[in-house]
This record gives sequence, C-alpha cells and structure tokens, in this order.
Amino acid sequence: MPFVPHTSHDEQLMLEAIGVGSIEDLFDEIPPALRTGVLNTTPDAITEKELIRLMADRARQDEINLSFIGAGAYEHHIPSAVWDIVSRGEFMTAYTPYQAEASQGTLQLIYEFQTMMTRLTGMDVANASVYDGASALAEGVLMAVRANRRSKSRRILMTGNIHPNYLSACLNIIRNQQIEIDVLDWDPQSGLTDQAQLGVYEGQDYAALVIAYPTFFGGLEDVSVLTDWAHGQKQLVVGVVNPMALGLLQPPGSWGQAGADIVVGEGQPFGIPVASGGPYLGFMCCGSGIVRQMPGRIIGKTVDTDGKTGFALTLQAREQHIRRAKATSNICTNQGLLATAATIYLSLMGDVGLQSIARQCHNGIVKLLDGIKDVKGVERRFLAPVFHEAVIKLPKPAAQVLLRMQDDGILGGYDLGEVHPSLADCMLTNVTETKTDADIASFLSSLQQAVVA
Amino acid sequence: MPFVPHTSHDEQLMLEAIGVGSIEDLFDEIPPALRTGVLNTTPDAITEKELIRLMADRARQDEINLSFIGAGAYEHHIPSAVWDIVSRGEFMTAYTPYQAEASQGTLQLIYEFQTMMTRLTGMDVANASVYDGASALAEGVLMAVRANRRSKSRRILMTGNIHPNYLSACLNIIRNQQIEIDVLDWDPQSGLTDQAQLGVYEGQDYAALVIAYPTFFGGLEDVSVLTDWAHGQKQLVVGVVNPMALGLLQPPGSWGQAGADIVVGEGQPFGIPVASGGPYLGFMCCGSGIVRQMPGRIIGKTVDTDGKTGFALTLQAREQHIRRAKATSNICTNQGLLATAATIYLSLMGDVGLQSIARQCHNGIVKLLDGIKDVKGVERRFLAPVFHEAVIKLPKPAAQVLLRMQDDGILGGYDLGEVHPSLADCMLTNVTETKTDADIASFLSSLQQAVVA
Amino acid sequence: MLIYEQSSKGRSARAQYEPCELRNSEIPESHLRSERLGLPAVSELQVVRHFTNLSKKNFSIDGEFYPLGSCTMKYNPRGAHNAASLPGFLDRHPLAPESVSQGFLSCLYELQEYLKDVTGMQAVSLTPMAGAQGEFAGVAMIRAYHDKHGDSERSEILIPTAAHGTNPATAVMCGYTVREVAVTRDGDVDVVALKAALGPRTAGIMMTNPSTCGVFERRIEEIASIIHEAGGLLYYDGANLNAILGKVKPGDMGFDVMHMNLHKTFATPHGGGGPGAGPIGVGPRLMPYMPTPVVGRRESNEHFWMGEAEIPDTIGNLSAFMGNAGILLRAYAYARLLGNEGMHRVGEYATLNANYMAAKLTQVGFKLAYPDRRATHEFIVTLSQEAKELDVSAMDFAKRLLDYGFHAPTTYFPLLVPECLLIEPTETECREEIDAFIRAMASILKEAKETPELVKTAPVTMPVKRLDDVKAARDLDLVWHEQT
Amino acid sequence: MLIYEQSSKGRSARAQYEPCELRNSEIPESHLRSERLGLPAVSELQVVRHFTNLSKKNFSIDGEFYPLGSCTMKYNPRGAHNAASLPGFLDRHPLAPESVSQGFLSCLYELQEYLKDVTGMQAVSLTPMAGAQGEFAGVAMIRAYHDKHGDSERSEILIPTAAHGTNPATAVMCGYTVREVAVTRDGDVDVVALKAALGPRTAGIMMTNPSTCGVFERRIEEIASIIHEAGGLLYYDGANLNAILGKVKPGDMGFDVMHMNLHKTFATPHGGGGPGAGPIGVGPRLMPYMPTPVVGRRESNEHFWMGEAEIPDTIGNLSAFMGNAGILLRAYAYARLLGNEGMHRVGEYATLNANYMAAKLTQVGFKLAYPDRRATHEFIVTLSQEAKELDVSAMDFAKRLLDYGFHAPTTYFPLLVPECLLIEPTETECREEIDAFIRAMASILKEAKETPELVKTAPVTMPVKRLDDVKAARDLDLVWHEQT
Ligand SMILES: Cc1ncc(COP(=O)(O)O)c(C=O)c1O
Ligand SMILES: Cc1ncc(COP(=O)(O)O)c(C=O)c1O
Repeated sequence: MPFVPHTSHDEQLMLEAIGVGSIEDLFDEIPPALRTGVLNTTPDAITEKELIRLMADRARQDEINLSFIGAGAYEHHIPSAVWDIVSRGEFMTAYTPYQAEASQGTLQLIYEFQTMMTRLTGMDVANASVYDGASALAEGVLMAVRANRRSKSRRILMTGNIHPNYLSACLNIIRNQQIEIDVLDWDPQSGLTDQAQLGVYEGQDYAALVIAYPTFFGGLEDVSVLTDWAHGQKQLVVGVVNPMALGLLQPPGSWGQAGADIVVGEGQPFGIPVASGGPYLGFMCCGSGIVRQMPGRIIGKTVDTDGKTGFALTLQAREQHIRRAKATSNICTNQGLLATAATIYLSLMGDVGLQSIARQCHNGIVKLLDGIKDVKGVERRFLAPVFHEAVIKLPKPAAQVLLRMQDDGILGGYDLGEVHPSLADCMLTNVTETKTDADIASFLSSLQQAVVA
Repeated sequence: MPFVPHTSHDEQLMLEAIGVGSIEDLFDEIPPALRTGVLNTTPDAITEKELIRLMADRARQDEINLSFIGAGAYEHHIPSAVWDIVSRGEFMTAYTPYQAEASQGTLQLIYEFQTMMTRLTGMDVANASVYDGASALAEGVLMAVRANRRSKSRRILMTGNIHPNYLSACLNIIRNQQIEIDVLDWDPQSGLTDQAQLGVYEGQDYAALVIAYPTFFGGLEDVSVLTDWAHGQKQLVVGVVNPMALGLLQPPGSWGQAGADIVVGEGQPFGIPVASGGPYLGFMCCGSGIVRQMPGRIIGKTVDTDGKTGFALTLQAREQHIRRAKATSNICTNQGLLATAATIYLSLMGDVGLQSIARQCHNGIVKLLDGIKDVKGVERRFLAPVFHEAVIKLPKPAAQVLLRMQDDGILGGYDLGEVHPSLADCMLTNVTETKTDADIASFLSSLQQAVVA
Repeated sequence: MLIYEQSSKGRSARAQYEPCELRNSEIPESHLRSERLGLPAVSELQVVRHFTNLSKKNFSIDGEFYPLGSCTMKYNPRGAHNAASLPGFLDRHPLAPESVSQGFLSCLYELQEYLKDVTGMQAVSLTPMAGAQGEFAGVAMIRAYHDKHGDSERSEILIPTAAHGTNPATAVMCGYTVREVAVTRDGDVDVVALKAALGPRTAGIMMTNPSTCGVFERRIEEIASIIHEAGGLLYYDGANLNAILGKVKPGDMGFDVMHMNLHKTFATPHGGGGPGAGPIGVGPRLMPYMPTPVVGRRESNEHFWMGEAEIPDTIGNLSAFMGNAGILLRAYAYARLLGNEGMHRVGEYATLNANYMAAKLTQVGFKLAYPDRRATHEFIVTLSQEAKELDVSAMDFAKRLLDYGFHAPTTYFPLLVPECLLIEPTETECREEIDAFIRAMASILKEAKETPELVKTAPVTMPVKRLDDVKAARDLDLVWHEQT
Repeated sequence: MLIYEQSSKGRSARAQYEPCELRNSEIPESHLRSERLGLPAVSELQVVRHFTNLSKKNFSIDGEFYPLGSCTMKYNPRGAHNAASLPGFLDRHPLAPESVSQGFLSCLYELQEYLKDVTGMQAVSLTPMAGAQGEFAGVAMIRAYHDKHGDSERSEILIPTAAHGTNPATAVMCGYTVREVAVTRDGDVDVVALKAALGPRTAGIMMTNPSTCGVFERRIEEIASIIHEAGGLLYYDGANLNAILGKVKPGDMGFDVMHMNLHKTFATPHGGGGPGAGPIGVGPRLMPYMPTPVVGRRESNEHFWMGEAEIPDTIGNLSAFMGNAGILLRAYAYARLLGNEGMHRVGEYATLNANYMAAKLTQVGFKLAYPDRRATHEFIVTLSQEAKELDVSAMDFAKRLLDYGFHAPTTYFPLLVPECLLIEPTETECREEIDAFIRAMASILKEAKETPELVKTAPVTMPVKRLDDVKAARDLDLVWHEQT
C-alpha cells in the first residue's frame, strides 16, 4: 500500500493493544449509514514510474518556445541554487514554526525576508507573506480601512488601470464587509490615471487611495503627485507594486512627501516560476505605526534563556488562532516556501544584480517597442513611459494575431480584448531579461507575418 | 567575478597582510617566461541564465522518444527520492571521508551499501566502488592473479561473449603487467560458451575463469558447470554480473558447489541514469579470505572513545595513499555518489520491488521476442534463454533497419555489426520495466516497416 | 549570523546577472530610484552555505516524526513534487491559451473529479489557496445563496467552541457575526445548546467532523436536519478529512459546502508555513455560486476554463489567476499514486495509528481528554493534573519532546481543553516510530516527576534554548538594521 | 541505526514498483534465485528520513569551510549540476547514434578545446574517470611511445618523494618500477639527486607543479630538458592545476602529458569520494597514443567519435563507454560560467587566499614547512614542535577543528613533512571565512598549551567522538549481519 508502512504483523499488534478486532471496529461510532466510502471515479493506483511518464507527457503537451505574456506573471531567470535549497526537506516539509526552537531555520530566514522587503519598498515592516498579489491587495484595502486614524470611512479610491483580476478578486473578498471601492478613470491617451478627475473626489471621505505601479498596462503613474494628493485628503496610500520594478524605480516609501503607507504586491518575479499562476507570493509592508493592523505572520527577533539571539512568531494576538473572530484576517497557511525562494533569490542578486535585471527588462521592452515601428499597422497604444510591459495596437483583433504567432511557437502577449472590450485590437506584451535580441527579432518577424496574414 | 568573493578592499587588506604589492607578486617564483597564461580559444563568460538556455537547447537536440538500446547501460525507473537526496549538498559536495567523525553520513551509508551488495551477490564483502563495470573487470582480473593461492599463473580464461568494451578495457588496463587473457569461443547457435572446448584448457595453469552473466548477448551461461570446472582446475571464478538480473537469477555466491570467488559488475541499473555512459558504479565483491587483495575503499564498523558505534575507512594499508607502489590499485577518487544513489534505490525497492522489476524486465523481452515472430524475415538469433536483452536477426544490415526506426523516434537496439562483423545483420535489443505494452507494440510496428522499407 | 552580517560591499554572485546600464530609456529621472536597494552583497557560495545551514535548524517531516495535531504532517511523496516541477508545468504561463494548456487542464479536471468522488459533493472548484480561503469561499457562497433567495436577515454563523480560529475569522470576513455553540463533555456538539442558538438569524453552521476534539460528531445527521430545517446551510471544515478519507463522505453527512486542505489530506508539502491549497466542494444548493475558475470538459474532450459566463452567479475569482496550481498538480499526482484502494487506506491507518497511540499513552500514565471515545486520526492528551501537581505544563512537555528528537504535538488547541496536546500521527508513520514517541513521552513523564527542572528548562539540544516570546512582542525587532 | 535495523518483513515502498510474476518465462528453474535478496523492507518515508538524516552527519562544501589540501574543495556551482541533469542529457544512451548526439558531443568537443587552451597541450582525451586513471593513461602512453620507438629498456619512472600515492601506484600498474627522487629543504626537486637517478632505464618522470609541498618547482625548465635529453618523458600530475589556472600552462613547462582533475580545478562536486573526471592532455610526442574515444569535428561542423580507426596507436578504451560524461558536462558548464577572464582569476585568488592564510597563521604562532617560499594555492603547517613539546599532534589539531565547525586540512601528507597539515583554502572562500579559520587555529594552539586534553580528546561535538581505527582494521566488520 503506497505510503502506509503497516505490515500485517504491525496491524495485529496494534489492534490488540487497542483491544479491537479489526480496523473497521475503530469506526464504530460513525453511524453505519454514513460508512459507505465507495469510490466510483477514482482510478486504480499507478506507480511513480507511470505517474512521471503520464505527467511528463502532459507537461510536454503544454511546452511552448517563447512567451511574451506578462500581465501579472513574469518569466525571469531562476538561479539553480534557489530551488535546490528550497526543495530541501527541511524547508519544504516543515510547517508553520509554532515550535520556534525547532524552526530557527525558517524563522531566521523570514526575518531576513522581512528585512529585504522593507528595504526594497522603503517601508518599516513586512509580513511573512499572504497568498498572492491579488489577495494581498484585498488585505491591504481591509487593513487601510482599519488603520486610517484620520478617517472612519469605508470607502476606497483605486486607480482603474490596476490589474483587472486584482480588482475583481479584491471586490470579491471585501464584498461583505460594507466597503466600497470607487475606481478612477484612466486617460485613453496615456493609459495613466486621469488626474483631472481628482477634483471630483476632493473633500470626500475615503480611507485610502490605491495606486498600481507599474499599471496593468505597464505604465508609470506619477505616484508622487497621487500620493501627496491622497495624503492631503487624509487618505492612506496603498501601493500595489511589481517588486522587480523597484530595482529601477522609486520605492513606495519615497513617493511624494511622506511615502506610501501600505505596500502590497506579487513577489513571483523573485525566483518563482510562472507555473500556471501559483503558488506565488503575496507580500505586505507598512509603516511601523500600523503594524498591528497588518494581517499574516510576522517574525521577531528575541533571545533565549541564555540571552542568545533567536527568532519567533510575534504579534500573534492579531491572528486568527489567538484572536478568532476579532483577528485581522482569517489567513493561516500562507506562502512561506515562496518567501524562502524569494529570500534566496534576492541574496544571490544583491543590489547590483537586481538593478541590472530590472534595467535589462526595461531595455528589452524599449528595444521591442522600437522594433514595432517597422511593422506596418502596428503601434504603441499608450504614450506613458513603461517598465517592462506595454500595450501594442494591432491592425486587427489581437486574438487573430496571437493565434497566428502561436504557429511559430510564440505567445506574443495577452489579448486585452478579454478584459477591456475597447482594447480588443491590443495586446499586452512583456519582455524580461530572459529574452535575447534574437528572441525579440523572432517576435518581430512573427508579428510582421501575423499582421499581414 | 564568478565565484570569487573578493572585494577590492579584501584584496588590499590581504596583500598588505602578506606584504606584497600585487597578486602578480605572489607568482614571482615562477620563471617569467612561463607566466604567459594568455587564453586563446576560451570564450567570454556567460551567465547561468545563458548557460541553462544553451545547454537546454543542446540537451533537447538529443532527446528521443523510445530507446531499446541496452548493451551495458539500462534505462530503469529512478524513484524521485533517489536524486533528491543524493543531490543534497551534504552528500554531493563532501569528499572522501578522511575525517570519519565529520563523515558518518557517507560512511554509514557505504557500510549499508556494502551489506546490500554482498547480499545480492551472495558474497562476504564488497568495496565502496570502482569506476565502472569495465574497470571493475580489470581490477577483478588483477585481483584474481594476486589472490589465487593455488596458482602463481598470470594467465586468465575469459568467456568470449562478454561485453566487447569490457574485454578491450580490461586488456588495455592490464596490458603492461604481463598478464595474458585467453578468450573462450561461443557457440554460434546458442551464443553461450562452447563447453566442448574446455577440455583443451584442462590441466593448464590459469589464475581464474571470468564468466559474464548474462552475456553480452543477454544469454544465461550454465554458470554452475563453468564454476565447478574452473574450481576443479584450481582457478578462481570471477563473475561479471548485471546486478539487476540477480533479482531473478542465481547469485554468484551460489554458483556451482563453492560459488564464485570474485564478483564484479556495473551498478548503473540501480538508480543511475544512462547519461551517456557515466558516472556509473563499478562494484566488487569477494570472499572474506581475500579481502586484503581487493582494491578500493572499504568501510568498517568500529567504536568511538565512548564505545559508541561509528564507521571508518579501514584496511587502508592496501591503498595507494598508504602503500604507494605496493598498493592493490592506483584508484583514489571513486564513484561514491553513485553508491549513494544505489543504496537509496535498493532501500526503496526491497526484495519484493527488485524482484518485481527484474521479472518485469524479463517479461518484457519475452513479449517482444514473441512479437517478432510475426515480423517477416526477423528472428531471434540465439537459442539460449535470456534475462532482458536478446539478439535479433534482420533480413538486412542492422544499420539500415535502425536508421529507419529512428525516423519513428525509436532507437531499436545496438547494431552488432560494430563489434562482431559476423553479426552485421543483428541488433541487440533490450526491454526494461520502463517499456509498456504500447511501447513494445510501437517497436514492433516500426520494425515491421523498417524491414520492408 | 544573518546573511546581512556576511555582506561586504562590492561582493556579488556574478554568474547570476550581467551588469547592465539603461539604454535609450524614456523613464523620467523623477521615477528612477535614488536609494540603495539594501540587499546583502554576498557570493554564491555564501548564499548556498548560509541557507543550507539555516535549513538544518528546522525540524521537518523528512527528518523527524511531526505529530502536529490538526495539521496532518504526513509523508510528502518526492515523486509528486518532481512531477509537478516538470519544465512544461513550471514554464506554463497562467494566461496561456487553452490550446496550449490541455496537459495542465486535464490534470486539474481529473483532480476535480476525484475530489468529488471522495467527498460526495456535486462539484469542486480548485481555486482557493489554502483552507482559510476555502472557508471564505464557502461562507461567501452561503451568503450569496441567502441573498439570492432574498433571505438577507440571516446574519449569524454558528460555530462550535472547539473550532479552529479560521472559522470565526472567516465568518466575520464574510460579514457574519459568530455565535459559539458549546461542546459536551464527550466532545460532541451540544445539540440542546445548538437548538437554543438557532433562529431566523442563522445563516449556517461551520463544523469539522471529526472535530478538533479528535472525535467523530455522532449526531451529525440530526444536526444537519435541524440546521436545514431552520433554513441554514452546513459548512464542512475539511482540515480533518484525512480521518475519514475513503470511509465516510461529507456529502453524505448532509453538508452543503466544504473545503479540503490538500496540503494535509493530499500530502502536499507544508513548506514551512505554506503554500497549501483549499479546494471547495459543493452540494446542489451552492453549485451556482462556486468561485471561478473551474475546469470544464467539452464533448470533444477538450478542457476549458469556466468563468462568469458559465457560472453567472459565481462569487468570483479570489486570486490573480487560478490559485496554487502547482500544489494542485502535486495533489493530483498523490491521488494517482494512491488510487482507489490506497485512498481507502488513508483513513483506516491514520485512525489505527491514533487509537494505538492513545491506548499506549493511557497505559503509560497519560490522561485523554475524551477517554470514552474512539480516537479518530488524532486525539487529545490533557496534562492539567501534571500542571497542577508538578508545575510542568503542556508547553514544557512539548519543548522537552524536541530534545528527544520529536516535533511537539499541537499545544493548547482546542482552547476548551486545558493544558492539552493534540496528537496526530498520520498513516505514514510506522509502528516503531510511534513506539519510540510513546517511550519518549513516558520518559518525560518520569522526568516531570523526578527532575522537573529538566522538563521546564527544555529544550537543551536545539540551536537555541527556550525563547522569550514576551520580549519578541514587547521589544519589537522585525527587521535588521545596520549597526552604525 | 542502520536502514536494516528499521526493516520489517512485509513493509515496502509500494509506489515504486508493481508486484509482478514471471509470464511465459523460458528460464530454466536452475537459474532462478532461491535465496532472499536480503534488502531491507522499509517504507518510502523511512528511506527519505533515514538518508536525509544520514546526510546531516556529513561536513561538506555546502555547509562548511573544507580546506583539504591537494583536493581543491571549492564551490560547486548548482547551475552546472542542473545543466548537466537536464533530461536530454540524463536519458541519452551512451551508444546512441551520432545523429542524435550532436548536442552532447558539441559540449564535449568544446570542453576539449578549452582544456587544450588552459594547459597548452596539443590534444585532449576526456575519457579517464578520475585523476588516477588519467595518470594511468598518461604513463601507459609513455610506455607505448617507448615501445613504438623500440626503446623497451626503459623500465623506471622517477617520482619525487613528495608525490601523491597514486603516482607510484600508477607507475607500477603500467609495469614500471619506481625510483624516488629526493626533495630539497626548500621543497624543490633535488636536481643533483635527479641527475644521479637518471639513466638509460629512465622512461620518464611524474611531477606535480606546484608540488604537494605547496611550492612551485622553480627549476622545472631545467628538469624538463634534463629528462628530455636523457630520452625520458615528463608526466604532469594536474591535481594542483588550480594554483596556476590562467597563469601558467603545463605545456609551456615542457610536459609531454598530463591529467586534469576536473572535480578539483573545474569545480565538479566530489560526491563524498567521487565521481571525478581525469581528462588527459598531450603534447605532440604522445598524440598518437591517446585513449579513446575522443570527440572530433568534421568540416561540416558535425561531431563524431574518434576511435581506433582514427587513432590507430591508441592505448585504447579504459571504460565501458566514454568515461564520466556527466562530470564532463558539469566541467563544461563551469568553464562557460568562468569564461576567459574568470579562468585567469582562479589561480590568482586561490594563491592570494593561501598566502594570506599562511602569513596570518605564521603571525599567530604556527610554523610553515617552507617559510622562505611563496605559498601557491596551498601550503604546509608543521606541528612537530607542538607534538614534541605539548604531545598534541597534527591529528589532534585536525579533530579539534571539527569542533570549531571547520573541516580539517589534509593531515600527514606529504609524507616527508612530519606532523603536517596541508591547507588549501581555494579561491571561492571569502576573507571572513578564512579569518574565522585562523582564529580557530589560534584558539586551538592556545588550548594545546593550556588545556591539551581538550584538543587530544576532540572532537566532542560530532555525531561520534574519536573513532578507533585500529579496532576497525583488527576486528573487521564490513557488512551487517542480523542478530539471531
Ligand atoms: C481545523 C482547521 N481548520 C482550518 C484550518 C485552516 O487551513 P489553512 O491553514 O490551510 O488555511 C486549519 C489549519 O491549520 C485547521 O487545522
Ligand atoms: C596530487 C594528487 N595527485 C593525484 C590524485 C589522484 O586523483 P584522483 O583522486 O582524481 O584519482 C590526487 C587526488 O586526490 C592528488 O591530490
């Protein structure tokens, strides 16, 4: 029996020790009518050999040559050391470090993770992860409502060029807590938030302004202006950032006069494969004044009875296992292993490495955007500067162009028609450091063919 | 600089501590004429990202669908646990356990390996590995010459149906030690050693008889008859075995009246990928009476100063680092990590598992051989029973047939014309448990097409 | 030593990146970062060595028996991990077109089918990213159901006092107030109290069965009909599904919706705190509200994503993409490895191990919280007597177990049992390991009587001695700051 | 506890095989095994836990500084390991046709080119499976050369006393007798003694340069011409190539043949004792005798195997296939990661680290075996004074270092220096690590003077205390036997 080590001798001994005649007897408190347990569609067991072959076949079915899809999940080089270490049983098969003394590995590592995330974002504190970027946004919104001491409002302003899936997930998660989100329009020329409309919201009571940076379209908002405006309105500022971009761009802690108050985002670019969307790494950072409003596990440094440094879960009184109905969130199992991957990734990169990767990403999209100038009927849709992703306008429905490019083994981008009907002739295309000049050339020639086909 | 951690500050401090002005000064004892060091063809560094892409492209180039080549390297299922554990830094990046107290992991594991190998082969003792099966044969021959107390002969008899590469490597390694090898003929009908010729060698002085089991052609010699004959001639018996076959077949320790004296072979089938031929796992076992003639590392159980059990290198007086010119062999670095893999593999398999795998292999070749009966012009070449590999006679040169099968993504077997011109219309085909009934059917239909094409 | 403390300006892991300057950038100066990134500057060897050595400071399933009650710390097959880590799976973009996603989608579709089969539910959505998000989805669906039926007076969720903290926290996130329901001395829900709590405000109940008291709720059918009659719905917290896998189906008990912790019952690694996956299964009432996406299959055998178009009343997506896909693949692999027959054995042998352990621990002098009940896959030992008489607490026992090379059971949960250890051996541990644990427990009990200081100052063999939690919370030190 | 001691009849890792009976077998009964196989019967979890925990009892590069002289224990890039472990490489059969082997062959061909470049040799054969087999190949080629030239009187190989044991053992395997040549007090080969040893019997000399005394052989050019004039050939033991990589080429020194330990200089993992790879490089004289196979490239850029047809005077194949292919791929990956520039730095920084360490250790009171010489990539500390005066031996120092968390240097080698430690830090260790080692050494020296028992009874922090080697050899216990 796979994974069950009991010999019939063991079973006999154990039943005797318990004083029952059969395993069935151990279920005798369960109403007989319920003890059916017949499985109808579950197939017979296969061996690991068969499993690996089966799944290798399926995995191979889905392989493609080159992908330029980003849209919230970015293909970066993952150093071999990252998963070689993450996959060590000691990290992979441990659980939440409830017994701190037997979990110093995980605990110290997360303390290091917290340090790295605060430095990258320019914030004071970080938690040990939430599920993903979208759920981090929802938690960030709930947190902002709790944390704003200058406003009791349950209304939130949000830039409309945020990832549509983030917006919907956020709405779905906060729906029943009587929180309202007003979404700002974006300017059809630049793709950035139309600042003219801010006047409309002036003087109204909002708990926070949420700003995506870069935007879903890849563009760079004028975050300092927005931050200062929001602070002037007694709102908190919640930044939703791609942390890889912070290798190149202003950290939220430096936005405007006072910096953002809460920063959330998706840590996937840090050593985590795109892998169909998860497991990823939602992260949250904030100023130290509101740390008790932040959900999720937090690790603190302390000492043992000999005065030696050690690490432990702290501020547990915010969490569901202590605070129950009054907790900051219901989150329990989080994405610890992915935080492990990110910590190792960031250690390998260091400042120069991460900065270089971020620059390479940017140089790549610049090169690609330069290249499309030569493709007839194709142009850049928005004017705003971008980080590593941009919207490309096509002379026909994006779906058609993308399907054609697929024949060359290329996923050219994300069909924006799926989320913004007005952009049905646009695709969102991303370049990271994994794309060589030759890859960009392949993209361009495939695109060229696809638009004339 | 990849892998060199020195900052310029470090370098400065270190040079000062040494009292020199530059790194170049540290080379000042080297005649200036020699200090050229210009590299002409070594290319510029690439990053790990570029490396992985480059090598992934090359690896993909060599991928094939189905391989039925065996001929000394066998594709078996390797449980995931094997290399997940073997690749742990503690096993992979340690070296020879010279400091026993800091190497108990490796040492205990090899003690377990030695135990497993002796049990499988039915012998008393085993070493901790030599390079591969072929070099194990050479060491086995040299050992037999040293170990035979009843004969001072430097002549060896060897069955001629041994792997031709083993024979040549053996000859190449022993060449300069005045040892002669007489090779026995094989019967063209059965592929087995022609026992009629034994009479010719009767009464002559040979140090040992070497028997391959299974033979290169996959067949099963009558090892007991051969063993008893050799012992009657005061020869030692050296068995060259595929250890996977011992899951099904008589262990050398049980051959004839007294059993083989020395057993060598290739441990690759135990959890080691075919991987272009190495690193593999040469193994050697023998009776306890001649252990001091066995080369290679050997681990023994002992106690520490508290009387606690521990493990250490032992009988080092046989080895080059102690005995130098008088050592049993020059081997130093061996194939320890592969012994690690084999030990984990065998632990996972257990008796029932290994037996089942061996049976599945055998059932597979039986099925395939049954299938070729329906392919016109194709037949089994030899009559002797086989383990998991057999010679198939084709109606045209094997090279042609194999090339044609390659178009279907199938490597149908090994072209025997490359080593036995008389068998140029034959291929050596292997089936292991990795081949499903559907795979065998694909083989047969491809073969069918190839012979008519 | 922290990785930061090994940092040295100018050092780097140079094989991992190419130094790069901006080329033709259009980004305005004002956007460009002027601050240091603040990451450590270390070599690749330093990184590998540091994190390898950190890992050695962890207990884990791969190294130690880990009977953490309610967490189902069982063997995580390496084959499942490797199968899910195949390049084709790791490189698949979440927004890749369906035409190049059939391999992945077929695994998910089949997993949905297996989960329906083992739970007796009508449909499954795999998207929740852990148990708690599964709970959220489930209660949000209950709410959507009542809203749809114009039944918006219902504002309360009933929760037995033994419940896990996620249950009440979830109810609140869904806008409900929580009404706790007492548990009898036998560990069953107090049906009298339940009836008293029930009313027009009742939206539903959240229950675990077996409960976190480690016993099976014997009157579950009765409870289900009481709740249903009152117009409420039943949520099943599947954290303890391992106890009954292949024996009893929550759907048969009358539950309307449930989550499964795949990282428990389906043996995906816990990762030092996550990730997990918390798929939900629903009965007929709640099918229209399932969170998206769900994987569908056409007549042509092609698989596709079902979203709002196909499930118009969905509570919607809960993550950026489809949840913890990689964990789902591991669970799929596990299900295939177990197969039909193996699935049945999980519950059986998990139960055998727990009852054996409970019996043996009783023999050596421990007190069970529910001595008259069968243990399910887990059971509770209470040390209140030891705490009172010997001043040795459940926490002391837990810490001392670490010195014996065992991870401690869950401590002080459920909250209603004083000084308790919730012990869950799981089916993948062998008798010898369990016997060794029992010997350790017996030995600690002896120490508690003879040399209590030994127990109270434990652990002594870990990288650190007992840590000061109070200081951790009082003198908050959450990030490293350079000494200046 | 041994894996065997955890065995229980009837237990198994059932996901790993399908129980199977023979079907239509033609194998005669007499061939079928009647004995038990005698493997342990354990579960998959038991296996994973046992070997994971065993691994924790090892020191390794990934965990500890490991300055094992002559062994070049430097960082083994994980990227090289993973690149070589790609499925296409692992699944390639050694006898696969060249047409489906171009990816693999191109890596090997390029590696040959790089190795020629860094050694200054004319051709390279990658096939030897470790240094010692490289030595064998080299000396066998020297013999083949003399034989070919009808020069079969030459029956002696000269070897400096400092040489590694593999050198004399190899010479004997090639049918030569060994003549040892003394080393001066400065660590150089004694040229007067060398000349005296030289004669018509001399087939050649085997030398390491830098030698295992950790110094560069300053008169190497003179030695080369003396040997060549006498009709002998020069073998270069490349174990210490790391010292001069990118700085000096053995080919320029006048060597005719050499091996490279790729598991040292090219950073492939040592695997707890192997595998390694010992490619040989040859000058013009010995090119015709290279071991097969060698990888060739056609005008068409196609790669192919060169065997006896192309190299008719070859000493032949030395392994079943082509040697340790997977190690060669790792070395290829490493060479690409280092590149031209990086290759130069290896020798430089390995030398910097060693000289720094030697200087610092001298400062804290240790005695160098060759104080007037530059250290190369390694150097020797002699503790004969401490052994005499304090009765604390080099072995005691070595064992005590383990307690400080460092692997010990090589002890008692080379044999000519009493009570010695041969210390090789390698270029991949950072200054802080080296400083920590120096502090540990200083501290042990203090202990040796003040509390010698502490040093003599070390280690105390390892899984076992000092082991009884004598008992291991006297009461031979090499395999486990069931207690009955
Ligand atoms: C009884 C119970 N319910 C719910 C949960 C929450 O599940 P998760 O941690 O996957 O969010 C847990 C997990 O620890 C649990 O034990
Ligand atoms: C100087 C010297 N020569 C030769 C060798 C033998 O090399 P290998 O162990 O690779 O066979 C070694 C290895 O330890 C060595 O240090």
